[in-house]
Amino acid sequence: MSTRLSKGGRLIDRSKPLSFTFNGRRMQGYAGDTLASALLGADQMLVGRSFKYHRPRGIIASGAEEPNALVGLGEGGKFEPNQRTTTTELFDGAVTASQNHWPSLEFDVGAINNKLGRFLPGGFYYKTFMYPRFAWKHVFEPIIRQSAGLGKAPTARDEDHYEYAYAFADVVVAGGGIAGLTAALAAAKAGKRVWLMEQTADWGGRAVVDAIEIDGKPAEDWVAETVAALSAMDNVTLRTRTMASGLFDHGYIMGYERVADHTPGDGRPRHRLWRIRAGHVITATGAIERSLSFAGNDIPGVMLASAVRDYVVNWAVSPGDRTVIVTNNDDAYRTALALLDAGLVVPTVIDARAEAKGALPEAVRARGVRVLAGHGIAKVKGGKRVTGVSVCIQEGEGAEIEAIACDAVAMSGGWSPVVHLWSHCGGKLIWDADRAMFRPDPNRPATGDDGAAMVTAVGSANGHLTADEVLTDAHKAAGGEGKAPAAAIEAEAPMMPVWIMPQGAGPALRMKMWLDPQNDVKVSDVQLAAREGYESVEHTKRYTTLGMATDQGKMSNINGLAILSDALHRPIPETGTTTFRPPYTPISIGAIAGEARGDIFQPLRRTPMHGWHETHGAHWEPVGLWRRPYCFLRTGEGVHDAVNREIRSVRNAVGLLDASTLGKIIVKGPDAGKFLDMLYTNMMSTLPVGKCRYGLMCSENGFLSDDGVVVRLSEDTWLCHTTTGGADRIHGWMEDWLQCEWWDWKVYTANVTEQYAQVAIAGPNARKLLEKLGGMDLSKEAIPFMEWREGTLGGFRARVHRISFSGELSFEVAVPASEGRAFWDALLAAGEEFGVAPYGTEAMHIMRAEKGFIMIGDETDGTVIPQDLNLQWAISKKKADYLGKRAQERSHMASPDRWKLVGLETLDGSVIPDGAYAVAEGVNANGQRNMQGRVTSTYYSPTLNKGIAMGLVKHGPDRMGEVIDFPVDDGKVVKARIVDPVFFDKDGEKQNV
Amino acid sequence: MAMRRYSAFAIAKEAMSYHLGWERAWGSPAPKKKYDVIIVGAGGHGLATAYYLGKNYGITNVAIIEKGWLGGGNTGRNTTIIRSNYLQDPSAAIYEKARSLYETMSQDLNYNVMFSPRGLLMLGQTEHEVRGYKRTVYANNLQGVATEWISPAKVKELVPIINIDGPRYPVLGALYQARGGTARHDAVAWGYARACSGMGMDVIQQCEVTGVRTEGGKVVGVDTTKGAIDCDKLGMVVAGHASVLAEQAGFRLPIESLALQAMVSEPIKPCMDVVVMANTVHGYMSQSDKGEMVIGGGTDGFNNYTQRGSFHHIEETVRALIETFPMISRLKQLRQWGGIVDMTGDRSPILSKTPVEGIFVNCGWGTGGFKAIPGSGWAMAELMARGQSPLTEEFSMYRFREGKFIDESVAAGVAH
Amino acid sequence: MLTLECPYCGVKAEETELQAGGEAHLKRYGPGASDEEFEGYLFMRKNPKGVHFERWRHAYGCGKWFLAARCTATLEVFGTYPAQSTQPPVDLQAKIKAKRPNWEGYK
Amino acid sequence: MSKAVSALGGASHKGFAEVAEAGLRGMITVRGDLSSAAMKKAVKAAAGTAVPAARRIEIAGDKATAWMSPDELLVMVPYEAAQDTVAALEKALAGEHHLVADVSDARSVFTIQGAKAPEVLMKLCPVDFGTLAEGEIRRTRAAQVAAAFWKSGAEEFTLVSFRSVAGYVMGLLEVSSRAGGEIFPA
Repeated sequence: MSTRLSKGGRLIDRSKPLSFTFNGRRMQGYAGDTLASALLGADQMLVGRSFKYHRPRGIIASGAEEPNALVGLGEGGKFEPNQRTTTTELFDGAVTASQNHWPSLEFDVGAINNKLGRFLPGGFYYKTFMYPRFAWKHVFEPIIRQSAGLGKAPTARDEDHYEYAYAFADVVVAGGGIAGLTAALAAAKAGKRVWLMEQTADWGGRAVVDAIEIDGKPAEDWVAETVAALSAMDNVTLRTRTMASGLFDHGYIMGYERVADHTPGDGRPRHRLWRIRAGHVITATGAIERSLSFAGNDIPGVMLASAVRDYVVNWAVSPGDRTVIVTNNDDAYRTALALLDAGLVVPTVIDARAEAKGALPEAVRARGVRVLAGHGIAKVKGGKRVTGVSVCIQEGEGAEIEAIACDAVAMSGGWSPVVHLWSHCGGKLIWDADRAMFRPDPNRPATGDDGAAMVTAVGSANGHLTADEVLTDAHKAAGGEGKAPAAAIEAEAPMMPVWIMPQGAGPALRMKMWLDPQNDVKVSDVQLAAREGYESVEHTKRYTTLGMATDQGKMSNINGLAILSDALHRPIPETGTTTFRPPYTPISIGAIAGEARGDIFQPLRRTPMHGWHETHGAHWEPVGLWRRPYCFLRTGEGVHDAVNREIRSVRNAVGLLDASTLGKIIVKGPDAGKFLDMLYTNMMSTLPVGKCRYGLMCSENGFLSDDGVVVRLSEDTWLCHTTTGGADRIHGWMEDWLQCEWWDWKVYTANVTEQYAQVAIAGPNARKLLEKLGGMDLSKEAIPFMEWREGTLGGFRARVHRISFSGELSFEVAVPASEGRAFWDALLAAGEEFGVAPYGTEAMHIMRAEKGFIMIGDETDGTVIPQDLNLQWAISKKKADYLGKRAQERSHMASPDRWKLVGLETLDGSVIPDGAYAVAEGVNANGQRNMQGRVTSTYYSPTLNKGIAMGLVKHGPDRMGEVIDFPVDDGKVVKARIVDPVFFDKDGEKQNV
Repeated sequence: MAMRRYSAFAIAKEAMSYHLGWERAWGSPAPKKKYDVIIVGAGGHGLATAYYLGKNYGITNVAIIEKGWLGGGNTGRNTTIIRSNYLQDPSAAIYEKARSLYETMSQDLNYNVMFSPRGLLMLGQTEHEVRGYKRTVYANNLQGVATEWISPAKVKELVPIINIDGPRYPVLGALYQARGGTARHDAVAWGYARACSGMGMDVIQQCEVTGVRTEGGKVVGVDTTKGAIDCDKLGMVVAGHASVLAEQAGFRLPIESLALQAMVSEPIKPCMDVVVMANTVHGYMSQSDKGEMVIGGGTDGFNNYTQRGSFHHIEETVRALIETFPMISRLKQLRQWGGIVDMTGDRSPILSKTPVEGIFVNCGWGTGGFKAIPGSGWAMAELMARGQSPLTEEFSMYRFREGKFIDESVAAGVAH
Repeated sequence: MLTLECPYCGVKAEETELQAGGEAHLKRYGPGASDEEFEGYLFMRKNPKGVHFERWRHAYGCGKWFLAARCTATLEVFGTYPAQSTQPPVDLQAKIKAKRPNWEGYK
Repeated sequence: MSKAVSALGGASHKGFAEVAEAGLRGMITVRGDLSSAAMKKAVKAAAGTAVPAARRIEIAGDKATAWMSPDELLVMVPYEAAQDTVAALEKALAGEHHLVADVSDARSVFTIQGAKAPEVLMKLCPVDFGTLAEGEIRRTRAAQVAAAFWKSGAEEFTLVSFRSVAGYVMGLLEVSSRAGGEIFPA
């Protein structure tokens, strides 16, 4: 029985009882409890089932290293699987449920795997389930998937919110134990900006549990005073409930703050992800106790000795009335003393070392407890709960010497420094044989942007396991002046590495020694991996899944490495460790996404007319980060009908297109003409002031990258229009060449895309509409096709361009963006009598296709050069150079066999499906059907009442009139004739009026 | 060394003796003085090349040299996606060859690589993307790659956890490859290594190449940390380190090395059977047999040999997916990692002869190498044994000079 | 995540404020160049495991391109300098040589 | 000019800090040789300020000039004065290689007010507020978009973004200033 003791518990507040449920059962704990301590206090030792064998699992640890005690927490939009109970603070009304069992925690059908365990050794699945071939996907894999997986998948949308925050510090200290506090104080006193974070809600770490004395005071008092001193300094930031989750290059350290996990529903962000830039990082992350490998060490009730001590001292919870302690070091005796102090029974301390004569063992003996040196546990007895242990000689094979009845076992295999942060960014480790641990190698730290060390490990994270060493190390490493705080400690005798208990255990026992209790990896599995040649620690990890569970092997990875080394007869440092990767413990994906969800999951760019579109039936199409109306739906209208209506309206009356998203870049200076001649394939320097010219831009690799109308504003100023998606890219491209290649050219650019709202007014009534607004002479003579004028139109400052993408009489008018909405409203009002209607991008696309105009992104896809599109007319022959020119001279690009642009007309008037390919005879060397072309744009033309298309076809322009085959769905073939790509108004009579 | 057959029966038999009787999966030989062929790099591609040299061409006097541990590079760091729904002919050919070899790989190697054709979706979330994927479907059908375009309703049926009505990027449909899926990445390397070893080849681990020896423009051997080894032909199959090795042989490759990152969540019960790629927002996700959600995105932008990436790329990927898969918000990130990928100028691989006679190079798989492993090995073996292969024809390292690119960016915007 | 100091505005910008631009000091080849020269210019990158000269743009800051000397194996930044440089500053080269004695030098 | 409206019509939100769209402001991009005498004179005449040093903003009443890059300034004047200021700058810089562009309608301006105003921006911008100097303008990003800000009062920051993303920026500011979201609660 685990139970709540009647007194004590330094972290709980007995005046504040909190109620919660576990698998529907109501339980009670106190403010200050973790879920784990509350469960233990309510005698709930069995909390889950393991991954592979579905064995019963109890709480082992009291912190981040806990492999077993994971629960589903919360409900609906607040449900979260795999919540580690040892690091989750209890709150009133918490709803928890155990995981990975069916139908119940007590009776789990999946436990059949346990009975079959002998047939399921490490890596067994690589050797079987291969026949028949389809069976893996359809039979074996579904079973494996279903029995793995631990927690339930959340289904509802997350109800909480999250955020990021940025911080900067000279020194970031990770860990708020006595090492971290000492280091922070030393650094702060030296005038450094210090950031100190502690993953739990409380300062002080182990020292306050072990109740040592520092500078003559109880540790608790010393910690409180130090925290108070730090709080009073304005160069120090203190943060509890904030875990340093990862260290990245150039001193970038992540702090995962669990702001409101313990106060759900109070409106605060649930988690805050701190992104801290550190001048230097001090890892004071402590150490984690290791388990011991004896048979049955996974049975609920077997716990880490330090955890047992934590539960008794911090939360007044006793894991059992009779606790056997098994150890290879002196520290575990502190657990015996703590249990005795709490009035509990320690029947025996089993110590693997030949003798146990240090101060701590003697103190335990003095309390009347038997200490069995040179012994070990042969086997733990019990099923869902420990009932006793079988004692053996450590040097032997496991023969039972005596049986001891008990309901808990506290084990200690020594301590491993927490080296994760140290290692995340490349810090290396050395093997300390005396203390049987990997600790940071001070000569090989992670380095920062200046090439110097950016991390220092201090305290037990640096391998120092006694308080006096810890304090001295932390003080010194942080540049502390004067004397370090001093701790009064009992001297400890050396520990003895014990990797298997008893050392001569045979295969039957080794199959019951768990290394990874969550993933069910045993000593025998690691030995099997070694036997089969999976010699690298990475191989063994991946073959057996050792250390791949949600605890990432914090408790027992070292045991596994040691066993692997032993099996391969090589020293432990030669085996090394697996790579430590962030995060230290799992962090919520919600926190990683930060504020980016809902309306602000991504920026949405809006034109000045966006609001109008929104309230007038806009069917949106994302274009980059903009959203443009694809069409405007009227009540009861389908998308297709709307598009056709909009086209008819433009062709017969007048339409309005919000073209504000088009890029607008001013290029100015004495060398601007020369520059644009390099940028565009055509000649822009010769464009007269007052005129517009369509231009093409290519990448240096020759491919068409953007197009648009260039406007000569004045002698030394041009305005370049780009595609919607191209504005920022092309502006960046211009600056790149100006800054990095032709920096002696006198050219300035400015991206003024958003300065203007731009509207295309297109259709036979376009001029009439604008003339009604009044203020400018818009006659054919005053502003011929491909020219522009500036003036006032209906009271709006306007730049009017006579350009047309629809083939209609068309004006593109730019007004200041702030007046865009008013201008749009004015156009609609003035146009009412002329049948004006807004149109969307799809109508624009179809109309330009009717005219045979290319569209960047449709006719081009990054593999098309202007020559493919018969745009030679837009490529200057006079220029010696332009970006992409040399590339287009390469053999493959100059080849006459490239696919070239043509129009395509189906024989039956149908629309060729998007993306269809035209086939040629035969197959290629790889057995693929030969192709001779493809569709690039294909639409139903309401103007012509038939399908029209453009496409790229091999030798296409030379094959006018030929019919080619497009195989489409269901074995059907669409036959299409190669025609001129201009389908409508070939002579431009409609636009040149 | 002769290979013992793996089966359920063998496991049952070994269980009786506590599994003490299993032999090594592959040998641990010292290098011989000379081999007909040396493959540098015992990742998936290198091992597969060696395997098919033996299996298809009877060339078994082969050493596969690895500076670390076999399968320890990108083979063991990727997100295990297998698909062949590529747009361009040469890509579709080699990836489909690979995918079809994956179908029978477990049986061919007698090693369960857990190929699971669970289906793969590429979401169409803009009209432009929809058109691009429809084009891919038509191309695939002519290339012999079975893909189809499916409706949003069908997407929802295949992926119950997806939000198809996202306010910004609703799902308009998807390019679906029913026989795409995943495999167990480590097992692919291990299975090939075991099979190579079984054919008498030497897999030499912990052996770094320190120099490439040539005579009269022809390769004669390599210097290694385990001594000089002679060979007639040399295959360089070292992914992110291709440039470094090429420099030792005296030529340069059109390659840049970048970090690519991925992450997994904590394991949860099965909730997504298929692989989903969302290129508009630059992220993709699948669920492993262990139950972890495996998530990946784009590469870092700068040259990097550290196998570490920048955290903001992880953030970008997660932000991208969280509106399409709202449930992931309440999962936890268990682990993130990085690998070094080798990117060419057109993001397609190089399988090619080189300026040095007898040296062949296989690199540039960028972010998509895992899915290609068997096809790449098959084709590379043919190239090395016969001097040419229809599968490698277009992947020559000289294509950049001619301007003859194999550009897949048309169809796929993310790393995978 | 990298930080680089913009030599124009002095901000030590983090990677998210920057845009990476690949190898620096490339010589542009245009019409008249051989296929091989042009291929070298566009595609054949040094891609060293070690000292790398590269382009960055302070995209979310002053918008200027600058150049950096950085180690691709350790990510150490030796220095940044204006984009209007035909080769790395001499003192920067000396600094790198001092820190990396085995470095073969620029070009 | 009643026709001219800012992107959000002056929307505001009060959480632990008050965030608001500040309405239209005249803004003019000036590129040229910042050290030239003509530039100094032109800026003095247009905005009443000196040419700011790198990363500085010079404020003179309702006008200001901010350093944007080594060859670019942003001159700020009342919205109604923008066109005249453009003309004046053009005139003053005639003969010099320069570019003057009115960008008043391409930007949105926000204020963040309150004792905890920096905490709102600390959630969005990778900027060290501990070392941000008085009179410094910082060009950076706010979450996923470009932004520039400076300390415009004892407890006030002014932030400028592109106009098209004004709604997004307001969303960011609102979420980041929600009551309960204080980073350093009192």
